Amino acid sequence: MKKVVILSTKPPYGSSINAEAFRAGLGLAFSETQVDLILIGDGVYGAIKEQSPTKLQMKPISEVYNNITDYNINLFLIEDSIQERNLDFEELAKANIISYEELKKMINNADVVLTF
Amino acid sequence: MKKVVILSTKPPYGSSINAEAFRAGLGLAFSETQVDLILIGDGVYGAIKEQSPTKLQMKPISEVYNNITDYNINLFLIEDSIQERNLDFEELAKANIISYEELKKMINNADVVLTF
Amino acid sequence: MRALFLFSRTPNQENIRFLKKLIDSSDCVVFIQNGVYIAKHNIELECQNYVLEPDAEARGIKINSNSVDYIRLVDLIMEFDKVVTI
Amino acid sequence: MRALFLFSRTPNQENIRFLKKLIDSSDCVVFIQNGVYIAKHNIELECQNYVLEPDAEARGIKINSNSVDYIRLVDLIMEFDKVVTI
Amino acid sequence: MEGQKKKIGFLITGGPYTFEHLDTAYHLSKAALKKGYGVSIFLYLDAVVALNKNIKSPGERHIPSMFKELADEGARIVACGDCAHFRGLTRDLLVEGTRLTGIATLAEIIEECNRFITLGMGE
Amino acid sequence: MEGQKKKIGFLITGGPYTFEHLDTAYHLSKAALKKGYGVSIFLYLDAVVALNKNIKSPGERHIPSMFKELADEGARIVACGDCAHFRGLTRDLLVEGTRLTGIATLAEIIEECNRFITLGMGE
Repeated sequence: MKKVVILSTKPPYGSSINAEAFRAGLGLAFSETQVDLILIGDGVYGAIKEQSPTKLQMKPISEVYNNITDYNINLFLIEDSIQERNLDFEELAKANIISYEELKKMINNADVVLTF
Repeated sequence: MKKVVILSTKPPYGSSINAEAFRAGLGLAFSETQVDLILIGDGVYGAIKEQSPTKLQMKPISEVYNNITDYNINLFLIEDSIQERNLDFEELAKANIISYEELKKMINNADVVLTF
Repeated sequence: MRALFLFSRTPNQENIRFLKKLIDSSDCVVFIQNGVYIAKHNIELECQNYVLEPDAEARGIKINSNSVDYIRLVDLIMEFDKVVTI
Repeated sequence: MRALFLFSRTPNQENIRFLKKLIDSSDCVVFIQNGVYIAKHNIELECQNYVLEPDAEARGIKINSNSVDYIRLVDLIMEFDKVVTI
Repeated sequence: MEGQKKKIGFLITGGPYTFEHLDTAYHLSKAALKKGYGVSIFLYLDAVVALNKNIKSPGERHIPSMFKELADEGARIVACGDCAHFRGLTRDLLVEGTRLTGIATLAEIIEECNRFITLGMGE
Repeated sequence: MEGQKKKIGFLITGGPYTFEHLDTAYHLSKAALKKGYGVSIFLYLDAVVALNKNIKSPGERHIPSMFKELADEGARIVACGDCAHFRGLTRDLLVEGTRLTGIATLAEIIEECNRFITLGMGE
């Protein structure tokens, strides 16, 4: 099976693209593709643990990132993206924190890269 | 009649938003609203005179900006936006070049501001 | 003429610089949608400014003060002379 | 593994910085859609790079060299090991 | 009196489920109606898709019903007819209480509203 | 031989007329087909609207016909069924030669294609 890296670049609300990147990854993982999901740029906002969009009548994407091991998807966050946005590591879901250099290596080793 | 200022912030292709901002302005001008159309940020790319999207099977929005006086719309370009993008004034459609300070005054004097 | 600015995009250096150029002390800014991430940055604005609470809560962004709900935002919309979205 | 990067957004300091972090000398970048405005900036990249000619022509952006058409872009897509859109 | 009621107008461009602008407009409109203001909404570009009554959104909010609800409460909900044609939205698919119009109606709404708000440049 | 033909796959998310991604995919697909490559296209999010045969685009390119043309030339054109439901696109409105599927089909396309390209994060 192919190795797929998904770059998720958009914030978790405002648009549904962050959630739909996850949904695509979930479907691919279900089809036994190896999926590495990378929250990068504004995508890292998705990893904030305590999201509560009930007043917007939406579902919290944080629930999936908080429980990502349930989904057979590996979750990665870009360290620079977190720091540029003044986020604390403690307020974020548990995930692998990587540098751009490590991202470059993952892209090198991937068969396919999807960007959302 | 009300005075409407339209802020057109998107480049002329890639999305149809720049063209649709003009189309909205055209419809308003036709309904005798006073329309000031301001190309700002990436919107100033729309003023490049010699656009030719025939290979994309699209129409050149430059045709309307090159002939804006036909449409009863006043066209303005933000000077800083032009300079930040390294555009030459000679390659742009004839329009009023204004500063942010002048834009602020126009917003002050407008009844309604539409942003695209 | 006092304007209410609705700031709806993820704040970055460029769009905050743009905002600062357009406002003066009699204006008001409300950060909505992805604009609420402004609370993570230390930005001083020369006019009153608020964050839309349901949008901040959705995103897990804590607001100490200066938050408004939809009802209060409608009040502000009527209180100022015009609304400018950026 | 050599990657072909498709750069489709209006270039600005942040996305160009991001691009530079991801490429190395064996990669290739093709600027498409609003990425073609790159030609207005003086950017040095450490790998071969091209501009998609129909997208540049549409926007009135003159390219002296390094332009590709759709056919040549398909060749590049096949020549490199994978395609990364940014 | 109806004629003296203050009104808020909206121009929305972002599409349903893809962008949050229709949601923001809905919640603001609910608050405005609650306070006794009139509401007029002009849907432009992808936002017109929000009025398609064939939308099925299992497990999620149903945006066409939200706009029907606003119409039921007295809001005027119209969508750009040209934009609808370009997106395959035909008149028979429109959710009840809404209709297709032209930019002339946008001009009319701008003229009659005390405040006017655009939402939706995408992200 | 068909089985050995090299293939290019696409995932498109930007909607028709609003964004240029469907156009870029069309032109690249035409070039790929001309060179003898296979083409598979998965339409996701707003891009599914491109297959609505009721789209009328007077004076402009007709995007549903462009995708029908690709299908006629042998390209596989599929769209995410869930995305279609959320946008009111029903099966009977699909342009000829295209169909609704699930993410499993995206997995299949990724597996069978030699190169895979995403287009369309919006602007």
